Amino acid sequence: MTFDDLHIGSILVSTVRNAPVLIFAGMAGLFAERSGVIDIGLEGKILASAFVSAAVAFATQNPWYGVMAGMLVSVLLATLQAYIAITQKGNQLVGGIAINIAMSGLTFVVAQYFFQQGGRTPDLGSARLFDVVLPGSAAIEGVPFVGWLYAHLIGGHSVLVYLAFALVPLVHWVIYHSRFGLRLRACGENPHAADAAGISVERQRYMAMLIAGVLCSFSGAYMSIVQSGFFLRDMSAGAGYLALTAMVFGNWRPLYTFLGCLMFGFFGAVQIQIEGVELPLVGRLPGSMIQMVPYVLTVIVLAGLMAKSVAPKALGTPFVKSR
Amino acid sequence: ADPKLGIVYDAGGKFDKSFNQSAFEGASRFKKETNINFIEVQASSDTQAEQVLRGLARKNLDLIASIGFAQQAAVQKVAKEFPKVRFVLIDGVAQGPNIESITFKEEEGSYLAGVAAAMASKSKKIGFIGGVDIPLIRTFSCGYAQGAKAVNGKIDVTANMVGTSAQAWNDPAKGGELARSQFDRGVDVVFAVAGGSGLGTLQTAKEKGKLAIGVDSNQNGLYPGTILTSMVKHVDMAVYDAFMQMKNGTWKAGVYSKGLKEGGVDWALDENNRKLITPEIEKRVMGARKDIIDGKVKVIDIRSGAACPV
Amino acid sequence: MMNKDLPRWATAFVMPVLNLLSALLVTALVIHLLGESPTESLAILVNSAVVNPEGLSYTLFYASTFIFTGLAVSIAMQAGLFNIGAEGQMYFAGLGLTLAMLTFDASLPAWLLIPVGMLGAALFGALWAFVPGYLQAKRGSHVVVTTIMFNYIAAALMNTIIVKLVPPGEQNPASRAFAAAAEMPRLNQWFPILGETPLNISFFLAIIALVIYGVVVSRSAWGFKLRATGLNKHAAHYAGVRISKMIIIVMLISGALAGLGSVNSIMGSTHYLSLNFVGGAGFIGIAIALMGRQNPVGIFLSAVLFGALTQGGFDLSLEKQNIPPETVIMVQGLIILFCGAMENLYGPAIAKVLNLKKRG
Amino acid sequence: MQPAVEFRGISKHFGAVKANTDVSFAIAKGSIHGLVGENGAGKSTLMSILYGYYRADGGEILLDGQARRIHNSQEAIALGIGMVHQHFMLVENMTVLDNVMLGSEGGFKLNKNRARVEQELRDICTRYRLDVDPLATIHDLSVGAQQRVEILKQIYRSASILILDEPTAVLTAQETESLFEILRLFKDQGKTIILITHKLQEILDITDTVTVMRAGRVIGAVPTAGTTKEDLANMMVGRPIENNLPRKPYNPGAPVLEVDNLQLLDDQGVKLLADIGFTLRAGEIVAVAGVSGNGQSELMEILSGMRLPTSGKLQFEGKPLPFAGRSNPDGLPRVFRELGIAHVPEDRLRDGVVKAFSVMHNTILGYQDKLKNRWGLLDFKAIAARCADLMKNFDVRPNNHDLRIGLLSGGNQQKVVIAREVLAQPKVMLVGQPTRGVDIGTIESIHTQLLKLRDEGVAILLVSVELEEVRALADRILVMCGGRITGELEIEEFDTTRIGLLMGGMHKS
Ligand SMILES: Nc1ncnc2c1ncn2[C@@H]1O[C@H](COP(=O)(O)OP(=O)(O)OP(=O)(O)O)[C@@H](O)[C@H]1O
Ligand SMILES: Nc1ncnc2c1ncn2[C@@H]1O[C@H](COP(=O)(O)OP(=O)(O)OP(=O)(O)O)[C@@H](O)[C@H]1O
Ligand SMILES: [Mg+2]
Ligand SMILES: [Mg+2]
Repeated sequence: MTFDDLHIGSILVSTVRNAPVLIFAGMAGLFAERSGVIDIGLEGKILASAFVSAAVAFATQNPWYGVMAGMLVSVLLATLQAYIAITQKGNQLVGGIAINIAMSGLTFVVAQYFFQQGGRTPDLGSARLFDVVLPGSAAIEGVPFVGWLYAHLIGGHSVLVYLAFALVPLVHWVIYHSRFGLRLRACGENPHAADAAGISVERQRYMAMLIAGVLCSFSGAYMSIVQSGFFLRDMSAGAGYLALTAMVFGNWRPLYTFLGCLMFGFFGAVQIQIEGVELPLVGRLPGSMIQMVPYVLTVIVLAGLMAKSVAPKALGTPFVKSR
Repeated sequence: ADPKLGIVYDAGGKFDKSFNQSAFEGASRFKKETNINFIEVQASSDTQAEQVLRGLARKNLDLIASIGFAQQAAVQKVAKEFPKVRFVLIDGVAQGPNIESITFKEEEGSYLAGVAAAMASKSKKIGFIGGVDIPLIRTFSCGYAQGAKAVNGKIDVTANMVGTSAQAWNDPAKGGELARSQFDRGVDVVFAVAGGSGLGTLQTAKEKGKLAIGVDSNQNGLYPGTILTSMVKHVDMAVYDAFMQMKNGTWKAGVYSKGLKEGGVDWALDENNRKLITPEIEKRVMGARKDIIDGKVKVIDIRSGAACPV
Repeated sequence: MMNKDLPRWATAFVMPVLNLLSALLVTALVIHLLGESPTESLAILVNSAVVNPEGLSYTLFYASTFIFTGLAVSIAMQAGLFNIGAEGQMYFAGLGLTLAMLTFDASLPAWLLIPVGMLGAALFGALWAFVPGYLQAKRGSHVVVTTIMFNYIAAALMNTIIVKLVPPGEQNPASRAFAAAAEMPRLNQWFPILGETPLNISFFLAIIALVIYGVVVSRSAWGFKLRATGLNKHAAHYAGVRISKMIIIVMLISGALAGLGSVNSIMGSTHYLSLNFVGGAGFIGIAIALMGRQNPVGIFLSAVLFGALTQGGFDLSLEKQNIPPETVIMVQGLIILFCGAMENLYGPAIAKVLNLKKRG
Repeated sequence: MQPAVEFRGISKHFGAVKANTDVSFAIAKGSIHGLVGENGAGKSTLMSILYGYYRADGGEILLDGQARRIHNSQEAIALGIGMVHQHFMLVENMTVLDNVMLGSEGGFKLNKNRARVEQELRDICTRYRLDVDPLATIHDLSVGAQQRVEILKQIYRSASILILDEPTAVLTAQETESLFEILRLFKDQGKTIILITHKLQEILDITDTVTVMRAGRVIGAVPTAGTTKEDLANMMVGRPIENNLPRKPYNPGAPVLEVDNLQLLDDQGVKLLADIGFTLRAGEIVAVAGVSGNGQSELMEILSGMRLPTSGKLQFEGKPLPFAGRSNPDGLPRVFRELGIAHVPEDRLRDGVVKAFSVMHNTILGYQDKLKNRWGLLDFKAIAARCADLMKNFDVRPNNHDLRIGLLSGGNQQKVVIAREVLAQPKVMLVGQPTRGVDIGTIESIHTQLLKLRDEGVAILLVSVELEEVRALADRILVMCGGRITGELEIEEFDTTRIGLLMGGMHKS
């Protein structure tokens, strides 16, 4: 196997294209969990917003309406989660899992009811969000490396991809350098301290959940109206759990979470490339063995890094005023 | 009186863009033509398959079509319990005086797809995207490769699988991603055998201006102009025929393996891909088709235990 | 906190019933929108899942698997570990069981085959949980992450292996069927009224497992240490618990329990190992552990409820063409939502009603 | 003049518990007002009502003569009320600066204000002689320093009414003195201060007036000048408190625990303990005095098996303690406990109890393996009986063993822990901060228990930052500073100034 066989360029582009689903959801989870609310319901929110985005984009033939509708639904679900976690002081894991399961069923039922295509929406056709072609791409295309870099790695993606990448420094700034972030972290770490400092823990957590809802919706919208061009039942395929994994992996910090998301995207792309290729030592692995590459690598990285993850201290515990 | 008919889909469900859906279409055509209704159910697990078959058999149905190899064991068992009820098993083999088992020579149809792909490819690199690495999918992939190599021994065939779980059939994003990656490696024709995930592949081919080959039903019309052809597997016909025979009283038990000759599989040529199929391609494919039907070319079926020759 | 003021009958009976009704109400709405009659649907569901003996038998069959996966998740939760990997553990355990059967089903008698199969399943299930447990204990790798990863790895590995077990000439990605001796004795031998259903002695094994779990967790010294570890690691260390050993052992037990779930699914029903035979039972185990509060009675009730939904929902979609089978998944979600996550929804209202009465 | 704060008929109940009943009293502006009472008397509840945490069931609060409804802490802060809570309200993984800014950031962008606030904090620190680095992270700070951060927060926010709920529970005498310096400064600035404490000497030292509460009611409100410790104690507990508890003459037995050349390095190689050596004999109480954070906690952890030393010779009854060949302390506390070393941990909520367990379950924590039968099962009937006995003998209130221990007051939790360890009939008893946050009545009973144990021949190692407590209990005193033993004295040589010097690191000459 030579270096060329690996198609590094293709791997990188694929990494960039795959990462947004995880980045949006990962950042969503970050807001929720930094405020002290476990968000295992990312999966359900992604799925619901993927469906609604696609359905509305199809009905209106305008992808942006789709994105907005998806956002609305995702925010509604996040509010429900918040109501459970904050107002009802219920079990946050149960709430999240309930939403995941319910959405898996509901999206199918509704999609089937409206479109009669087996839980699928019709093809969005021109109502998809198309890739941005950077000006001058065609001209520079031929130049070795630089052309590829400009036209394919940096350019040639959907707006949502740029939004995802732009989000990372923004989230970092908000979490660490804004008043909102300071209060957010305090609520996740020691809500009693925040409360004593005159901060409404409940309000802060609600806001965090709303933001999580908004961010998560992009994940779903990206999936259905950018990547696929339609909605398919259960198309989130575990992305929510993977995003959560990236976040834990990243120790609840935006930049590291981002790296975790890229890592999954990267390993996934590597896995595609080495399928059917003669590998040194092991030779040609069956496709199904290759499928486990990203996950095995993740475990190795995790065990090797001695990633003693430190979750926000108050994560998962409803805030009750007396101690 | 009209026969009482039933159809049992497997976990993929009747809209799986694959054999279940095809079966549904066949049954629907029958219904439209004869106005005879049928009961349809989905069995989500092997345990449920047995349960539902028994349930339908108790209702004294005349014929039950069981779609998918997952129901093989259940059909075998329930058919014995209800000798008066007849069963059609699609994609699997069960023995009994009241069972008709129909399998398809997917390798033959895929061979034609391989020939067409090899002819249409400019880069001489073609791709295959399967749902899950199971014998059925490997049969497609191996037949495809055999056809392509028959055209050009040096042609490069890249194969990828979407995943390993049931989700692999419903992951269009991954189906698309695999296609992109293959295109990046120079592939310009890709054959998608991955249910719902394959839709992502077809879509991406359209976007990237490459060619794709559909599967199971005629998918040429999905993206006219970019779908080179479809490897059709006539589950619909099998179900339609079985229902029709039941109605006409000509139904017979037995084990049937349907290839090109029996009209079980074929390639699709219609107005949607007419422009893509040049006379040379058409000639070559039709030639191969004839050779297989005549027995001059023998396409290896890896399910018989043979290794894939290419 | 308000519930403390409520009488026991209200919290233990009235509130759960109200919650269940709420979930059903939402479901009724959806069914109505789908154009079917909610009352008829409910009747079908109840009849098929509990009234009809054959249906009940199926309900309990599914519940048997769910009890095992629910126990698996619960025991880990007692130690403060969130084992999301029951799905993969049960899947991999199916391999252990199958290898044992393929090796011995021709040579061993039935009364030995069953324990051997159970052992194979428990061993492989435990093995699959061992690595995440070990990494958590020794390397501090988050068990949530590693068990999720191990689910994916199990899926890939099992796919590779099962394909190799397919007898030549077969289409179905499944092993050969086991000899009849390797079938779990079915209860319909003794209770013919149950009909041709796969309910088998696994159900009793599940009940025994529940009892053992209950006794060990709440009555034994080890269970005491287990719970102490889950509630306060520092205090557990102070009390002399070897925390890393505890984590590893609990994960082994958890994996073994999940593994035993496969005995019911395979030896009790299909008699062969097939692709994706777990079908989400491991994930349902999470819901059951959470809803059942890791309490044996709670686990039992939730498992039966989910078994009933699986069975009843299946019949419902069979009878009502407008209701797709996926509706059941939605109902499951709604029930978890109302009965598990928002269990206190009606607490304040009930308190108000009771107060009014007291005053009036 | 208008009182700064006036409570009028405040009542508050939690379920069946009447935490406050018709509480009325007034606090003059610019005064320091003491609030004393037993654990659970309702002091914290009353203050929480003032700070907007809880809503009173009845009654009203007047600030500067005006009736105010305070719904939450935000409103309290806006009204100029500041509170230093019984348990620190700090976010551990944030810096001092961020903790101070939390809630009063002065704009959406933090960075814009960070530098300004940092400077302001440094100024405050100089002005009030507070030794705090604004950029330090809280979890790196000693409890004393954390306490100073709480004060810093209040100064920064310039609260005009300051509530301090047991601020001195974790402070050394010196730290307490410097806190009081600041309080006096505040008073001079015209601020009003409410001080809750269990240490009556402090009431006498600094307050102008004092209110005594018992069982949710005000028992008396008097000017400090006209009262004595005895009077206050009498009002609080309803009986006189014995200061000099009876004890047998000092007559130590054989050495039980010998420590020689003990060293402990942390992961970064920093010395936490160096050259520790001493001998503990049967029937004596050796007290380890020192400012907290100078290695006492680590010493206790090593001796109880919760932590491994880096090196050193430790002998128990002439045989080495089983550290050899271990790479981690997993399970070691159990081995030590079986040898006869009991341990009352300093941080009872973290180490000593499982809050979610009932009192009964907590009475077997650590001894679960000794009590199991051959099936590995615990006989909870017998354990309940044992627990009932224990609760009676040690006067644990409320006398209900099914209650979650987290719902007990700190003092009662402490009684349970001590009772549990005493019941094990140990040879050595390690006791860390046994009376932190505990009221005088309970202190008396805990001290009585410890002395009884000593008289029965148990060797007791006591870590305490309270010199009062050391004086009351110890036969010998070790003083620690910077991880070393800086001095050793017999109880006859007890001298606060000298001990103070040793605690500050002045070596024995
Ligand atoms: N959140 C709560 N829920 C229920 N009861 C409470 C709560 N907080 C306090 N109590 C009850 O109120 C009473 C008074 O408690 P409070 O905390 O005010 O006592 P305290 O005087 O501050 O005691 P200490 O000296 O131990 O700090 C207690 O007996 C307790 O039972
Ligand atoms: N959530 C609660 N529910 C019921 N009672 C409570 C609760 N929180 C505290 N209490 C009661 O409040 C009383 C005093 O509580 P507080 O927290 O002031 O204890 P404390 O003795 O000061 O303990 P610490 O050592 O932690 O300072 C106790 O009697 C305790 O039973
Ligand atoms: Mg208090
Ligand atoms: Mg106190």
